[in-house]
Parts: sequence; C-alpha cells; structure tokens
Amino acid sequence: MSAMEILSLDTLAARVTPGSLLAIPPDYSGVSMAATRALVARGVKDLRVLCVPTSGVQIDILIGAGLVAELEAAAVTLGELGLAPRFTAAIKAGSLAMRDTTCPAVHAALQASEKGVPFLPLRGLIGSDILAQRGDWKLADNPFATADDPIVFLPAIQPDVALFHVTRADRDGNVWIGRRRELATMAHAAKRSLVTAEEIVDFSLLDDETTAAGVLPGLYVEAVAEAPRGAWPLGLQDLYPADDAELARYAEAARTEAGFRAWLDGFLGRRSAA
Amino acid sequence: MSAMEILSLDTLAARVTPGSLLAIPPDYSGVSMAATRALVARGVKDLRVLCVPTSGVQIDILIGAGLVAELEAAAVTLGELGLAPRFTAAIKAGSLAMRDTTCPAVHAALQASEKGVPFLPLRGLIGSDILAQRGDWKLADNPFATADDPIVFLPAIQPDVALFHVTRADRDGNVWIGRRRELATMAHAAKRSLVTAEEIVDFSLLDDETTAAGVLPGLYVEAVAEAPRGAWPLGLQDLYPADDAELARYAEAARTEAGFRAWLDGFLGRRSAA
Amino acid sequence: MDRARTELLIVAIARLLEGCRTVAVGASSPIPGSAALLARAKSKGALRVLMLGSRRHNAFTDGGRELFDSAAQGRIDAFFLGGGQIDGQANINLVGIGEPPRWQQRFPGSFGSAYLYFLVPRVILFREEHTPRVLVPKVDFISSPGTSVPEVYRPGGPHALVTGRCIFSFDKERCRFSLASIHPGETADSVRAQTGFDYDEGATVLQTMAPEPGNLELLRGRVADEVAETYPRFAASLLGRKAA
Amino acid sequence: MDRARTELLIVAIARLLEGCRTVAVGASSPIPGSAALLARAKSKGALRVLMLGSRRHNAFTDGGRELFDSAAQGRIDAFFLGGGQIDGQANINLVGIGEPPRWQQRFPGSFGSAYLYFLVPRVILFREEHTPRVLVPKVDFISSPGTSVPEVYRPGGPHALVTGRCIFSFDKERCRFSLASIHPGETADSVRAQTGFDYDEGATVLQTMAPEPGNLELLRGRVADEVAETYPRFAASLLGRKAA
Repeated sequence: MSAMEILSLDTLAARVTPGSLLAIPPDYSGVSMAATRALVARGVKDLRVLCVPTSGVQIDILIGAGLVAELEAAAVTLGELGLAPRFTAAIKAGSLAMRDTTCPAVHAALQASEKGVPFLPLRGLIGSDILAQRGDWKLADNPFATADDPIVFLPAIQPDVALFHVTRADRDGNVWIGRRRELATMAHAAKRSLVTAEEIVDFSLLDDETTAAGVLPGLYVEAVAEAPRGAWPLGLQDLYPADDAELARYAEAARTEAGFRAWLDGFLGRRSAA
Repeated sequence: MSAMEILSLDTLAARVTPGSLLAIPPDYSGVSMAATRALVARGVKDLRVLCVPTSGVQIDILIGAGLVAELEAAAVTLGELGLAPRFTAAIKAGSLAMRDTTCPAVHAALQASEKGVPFLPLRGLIGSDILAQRGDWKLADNPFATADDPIVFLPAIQPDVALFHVTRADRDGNVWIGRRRELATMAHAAKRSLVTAEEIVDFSLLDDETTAAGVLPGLYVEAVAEAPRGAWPLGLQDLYPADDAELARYAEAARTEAGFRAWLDGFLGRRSAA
Repeated sequence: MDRARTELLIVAIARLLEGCRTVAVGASSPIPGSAALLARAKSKGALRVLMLGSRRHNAFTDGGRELFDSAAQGRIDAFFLGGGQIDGQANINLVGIGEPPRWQQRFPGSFGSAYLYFLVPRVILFREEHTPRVLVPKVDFISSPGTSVPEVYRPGGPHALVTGRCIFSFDKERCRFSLASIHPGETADSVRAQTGFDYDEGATVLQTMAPEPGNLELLRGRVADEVAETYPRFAASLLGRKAA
Repeated sequence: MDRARTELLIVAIARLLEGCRTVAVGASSPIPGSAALLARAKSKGALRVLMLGSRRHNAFTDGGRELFDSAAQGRIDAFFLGGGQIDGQANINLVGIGEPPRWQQRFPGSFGSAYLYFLVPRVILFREEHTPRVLVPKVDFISSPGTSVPEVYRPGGPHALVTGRCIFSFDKERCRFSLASIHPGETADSVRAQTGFDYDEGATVLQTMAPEPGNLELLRGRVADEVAETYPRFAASLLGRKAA
C-alpha cells in the first residue's frame, strides 16, 4: 500500500468497487453524503453494506438506486420522519438480502477485527430470533464457567471499505472525529478507509495535544477527498445542523419509486454545483 | 453507590482497602504519586496490583514499603535508570507473588471486563513460558476455524480500584485524559475509579466539543482529590516533565533497603509541604 | 395525544425511576426522556441521565459502543424499550409483522434491544398505542425475549409496561404482566378489550396517580427547558414551553 | 560504544527496513529509533515511524493497546525486540536467568514481545552485547518463541539479529541463524568464540557495509535533530549533535 493520498471526490468514490463490503456510520455520526452521491452517479453494483450499527437516508438512497445486494443493520429508519421508504420497498420486493443484528453485536464484531481475533463473545442475544436467524453466530459455553453458562460467539467482521465524512483532515491523513469513536473502530477494523472532509488543512491535527485525542491517525486512512457540506442534507457535529426540510422532502418523495427518482435527479444535479 | 465525591487526598486513599486488586497506569501515563504517598503513609497491606501494563517507580515504592502481596505486570523497570531495585529485591527474597504477562494481554483482559464478557481471545502467546506459567489462561481452538487453529482465551480482569492522576477534573467527576485512553479502559473495567487531579475546575469538561473527546466521563469516577504536582517525581503530559534528578536519586538510594527507607522518609515528609 | 395525558405519562414514568442512579434514554424518545429528566430534577441531581441525541445530557466519549459496554458493566440502572408488537411474556418485536424475509409489515429493526433488555435491571417498556394490534398474544419475531431460562446470564429485564391506557407491572417469576393502574377515562374492561394478551388483575383496580402540582411545575418549567435541547417541537407542543 | 560503531549499526539496521511502509519502535530504543528515522528520511517520508516516547512520531490516539491492535491488523511492518538472553532458535528471554520464582537474575519482563514477535512480519532482534552470556544455546525462559508449529497463526517473526559484532539473518524453515556480515574489527572466529549458540556460516564472510557518506550526512543532520526530541543525550553524545 502506498502512502495516504488526497483525491478528487469521484476518484475517491471509484475506490469502492462492486461487491465491496462497505461500512457506514449512523446518520448522526459523520455520513459522507457527498461520496454517496458519487457512488450513485457511478452506479457501483452489488454492494454489501454494514450499518454501524444503523443508518437512515444514506442507506435508503443506496438501496433505492439499486446499489445494494446485501445489508446488515440493527435498524434502518428516518427517525421522526418514519420508516425508510426505499428500504421498506426493497424488503417487500425481495430484492435485498437483509441480515438483522443488534447494535452491540456490530460494535463487537468490528472490535474483533480491530484486535485481529476471529471472534468476540457477547452477552444477551440468547432466545432472540436474531440469533435464531444468524447461521454465522455460535451459541457456545463460557469456557471459564464451572456451571452451565451459555454465551454467543460473534465472528469478526472486516469491512473492505469504511466510508465516512469529517470536519477536518490534514495532509498526513489524520482526520478529526471528536467523540464519534465508532468511526475509529470502523477504520481500525476495515481494510481501507476512505474519508471525505469539509476542509483539508496544512498543519498536523496531532500537533495540539488538547485536541489530538479526537483524531483518527492517518495510519488507517487510505485517501481523503475535500467535500464542503459533504454530509448535507444530514448535519455534521457542531458545524451545521441537518436540513430538516430537505429530509422531509426526501421522506415524502421516496414513498414512490417515481418520487424517489425525481428527488435523486435533483440530488445528483447538485454535483457540479457543490 | 452515591454520586461523585470530591475528597481530601487522605480520604481518597483510604478508599483503597487492604487486599484490593489495584490497577495502576505506566509511568508515562498519569501516575498518582500523591495517592501513592498517602497509601504508604496509611500502610495499606496485601495489595494485589495490576500494572497496565507496566510500572516503574510507583510499583517499586509500593513494593519497597511492603504494601504489595501479589503483582501482575508485563514489565517493571525504571527505564534508562535500570532495574527497579525494590522489585528485584522482593523477587529474590521470595516476598512477592509475581505473575508475568505481556502488554496486550493486560489490555485485552481489561477490555473483557469493559464489555462484561468472561474472556477475550488473543493471538500470539502460544509456545511462550508466560502461557506455560499461567494456569488461569486457556489454550483453546478457534471455534470458527475449519482447520486446526489454536488460540489463547484470557479471563477478564476486573480491578477493585483504578487509581490515576490527571491534569483536570470537574465537579461532575469528568476528568481529562487526552490521548491516554488506557486510563479509560482501566476505569471502564474497574469497579471503582479514584482519581487525583492537578486542579478541579468549576465548568464542565464536556462543554467544549473540541476537547470533550479526551474526557473520561464522571460515570466511571467514584471520587476525585485535588493534588497539585501529584505525579511528581514523574511527569504529567504537557504540564511538567519528569524530575530526572530525583528519579536518579531514587534509583541510587533504593539499591539498599536502608537507602530506600531514607528516601521514603523524605518522600513522606513532603506530604504536608505539598 | 393531548398535553394532560402526556404529562400524566411523564410523571408516572418518572415515579418508576425512583431510586435509580443512572438512567439511559435511546433515540427518538421524548416522553421517556422527559420522564428521566423529571426524575433527575426531583432527585436534585443525584440521578444521572444519559440521553442519546442530547449534547448536555450525553457524557459518553467512547463512541457508539459505550452505552452497551457501560450497561454490561452494571452502570445503567434503567432504560426504555418499545415494540411494534409486545406480547404477554414481555417479548418484544421491532423487526416486522408476518414472516421473514418479505414481511407483511417491516419495522426499522431491533436496535440494541437484544442486549440491553438482558443487562439493564429496570427496563421500562413504553408504547403509547394500546390496541390488540400492538399488544399481542405472541410476537411474530422476538427481537428480544422478556425472560430467560435460569442458566442464561441476565441481570436485567422488564420492570413495567406503560401505555396510553394503563401501567402493567411484570412478574419475572410468573412471566406475566399484572395491571398496576389505569389512566383516567379507562376502566378495567376497556383496557382488557384493547389488550391482545392475558394478564393478572387485582380485585380493585387503581387509578394512575394524577401528577402532583410540584411535579407539574418542575416539568413545565426546568424540565421542559432541558427537554427542548433535544426535542424542541415536543417541548413546545406537548409541554407548552414558550421559546426563550 | 563509540560514535563510529553506533553509526555503523544505525545505518545497517536502516538497510534492513528498506521497503517497509510502517515501522514501530518501542521504549528506550535509541539505536533502532535512529535507524527507523534514517530509513524514513531515505524514503522521503514514504515510510511511517511510530516511536514510543516521541511526540512528533507517535500518531497513536487509542491508548496503550493501539500498537498491539494495529500490529494484529497487519499495519506494522517492522518492530525491534531485545533480550536478556537470545538463543539459536531465536527464542528470547526478557524475564530472568535461573529458575522462577526467585531467579538468579530477574529482568524487567516480557513487555509486548509474546505478541508482537508473532504478528509483525519483520522483527529485528537488537542487542549490542554479544557474549556467550547473552547469546545462549537455550534461553532459561521463553518470553516469546522464535518460531511456531505450522498450525499456529503467525504472520510475523525474526528477520535478523543485530549485535555489536555482527549481523545474523534468520532462516525460519531451518530455524537457525546464519552469519550475514561481521562488523569492522571482528573475524569469523572472534564472532564464533563469543556466540553461545551454533549458526550457519558461508564460505566467505562478508563485512558489514560501511555507512555511505550520504547516509552519514542525513544521520548527523536531520535524523540527529529528530532523534533529539526523544533521546537528547543520545543524540548529543553518540550522534555528535550540537544543541540548537
């Protein structure tokens, strides 16, 4: 692997190849809607997507645009705007292979990859139909217990690509994530991390010790692309809030395939304008 | 458990009761030498100490003062000042039950407690005499492998008390740890965390999002005591460097029991002065 | 729902949180969130609230896993769960009605329920809609079971079920709900008619206690202001808060 | 050790790091640290150095575990280990001489060796002292084994052993060291006399290459400045750096 690269948004998105296992963060954590737009424009097919651990408008767009073959998530929802319409339609149409999970199981499976171990044990889960439907999880015995003590073993998940958006990146590939440490876990676990950033700065984000604790080191970042307002219509940390009106327009439009397509045309049209 | 308390140094140290499993950080990470002094003055006996994952002058003093019955560490050393003399003497005298480990095994065993699971698997270790001597570790088979794939299972370690020193605490018990996240792992894993701080501030350390990422929340902190220069003669982050001259005096003095006692008298004498 | 009913539910849930040290609240939960903040105000700050979506009441700094890890460490005393379906054994279904993979109706998903329901001692089930459609004899999909066999590690589980009509308490030994109190306007019969599962009922049926004036004052004042940080529209419309 | 010998070792170790993308250096390791920074300077920044104790060359932000986790992720290409004893099978002993629990001589402990030796592809063993006391037929305690049976997951292991007298390369298949080159002032015989374990030796024994003038210039200038951040006394005394 070569050193960290600074790429254009389209070149960065082109590194997500068909069939990739793609990890994306929840709506409140730093979603790269800019790269989502580029993926849709490119029409990358057969993505397997892992939501860490939930998603909303991003996954609904990827599904609606026909990019997603398989999905693993603890939940898909537009929150107060209701169900994710393209997700719901794809489930009904049988066009999406869905694996239900639960939030801490996603975190634990990524931590297993982070630690380079084949699995992690996790409490809970026993007796749920999630476990019943997961042929890849193992119901085992706690090897340290003297009495009967069943526990679930979760195999490690190693995403091919972690894709997310941050406020700042520097030229060493260090990126500011603040308290959103699920982004660090995703990046540690993934083979490659592709990151879009509001701005790329010329100083090292690790220079100031008071803010260094919120930095994901460039060691984990393959490439960065600059994308101002790259989370829109979602919000980004303290920088800008979600565009509630646009999200409501999406929720309404995406109730039909035609409405979704019309909204998507507008979304793709912002590409050159952005 | 009651809400977070702000205590005097002596009252805080009194919460470390005889026989406790005490977790302490490495010399470079935020060692509470102030609380160490109070523990020695109090003469708390039969401590079982876990170094996370190594220690130096702190553990050497605790051992020399006769407070430590059992020790688990990946290494005990004064670094460029050589072997830790009281540790070495106690080993030779047979007065210390020592469990050798390796750094990532300490981190993993604490992470198991952090996640509330009975064990974590870890790579490496196989064929080492560390594993051979650890009756509590299990050599097992990777339950997800199709071929033979031995792997070690490490039981969770839950310290009774995590004890460390930070630059700042606030009145909610939030404490600034910066990049020293092993302190967070220790605190998450431990039943109780007792923290000394250079200063206690009147605003919330979580108010500023640019620095909040470096904060361990008060959820994990039972009590805080103010202790200016509380890491001396060790250093503390960017605030002050280690007092190399004093550490060298320690390394020289502690080569004999009498020399150690004389140094310790001086160290204890700084109590009221501090 | 009207403001009086909202206030009744918030005050009733806050009572269920008494004695807790730390209460966590998931996303999109204005009524449980308001109840937690009210319980905190009543405790004079001794009760800690960790509310997803809030900035002021969210002390987590270890990412998305920290809520789950801290629950496993025994640091979270109470949490709230809902359900597209809830059955008489307190099993909850957040995944779908019908059969996988296509479902008759698909819900968002299980979130952290399959974990927190096992580990948080006092889980309060909350669902405003109280109809036979929601409160069913048997859920179509178990996102998380209400109880477990004794050998399963389970310090946590259901404590009560609060709906728009009543409050049920849950008996873990008998694995059954019991009618604890009914809200104004309901009768024992009207509740039973709208409940799809069987449950126990005492000889006399209590009314859910009306909000005490002091609690209402706290809720409409300080708590409404705190809620507004995370749920501004809810605070304005259902707690009657005037924007500052 | 004198300055010329120090520079020879640093330049020789830097050569062993060629082609690496990321090199990590543990605590109290001025010569390996200098070699890593020299290799970085030669690579024009393509090689990343993670040096414990440095602020400028320490990008870790996930606490003490991150070095180990990132090694397990395959992100660390080279690391350095030493040993109170090193034997001919590349087993290393960082715990003690004699027998536990009292030992004849107790060392600090194994640090992360029992892990990183398994997971980092190019581990360079470095020990200046080259005597039969250190290089033994069999270590008294295996902090970490040099090789493992095939079923043990082990992407990493020993690449070379650098001492004050020579460089050995390690053949994993044969599980033996082989004399790669001897430093000025040594002969094949003088090395063998000071080595407690058996090893392979070619018909002709190479001399360790003298530092190229360009490398020396880099080392004495830019690299010495960088080293001084973490090892000021070493940079001043053994790299001849004048304080700025």
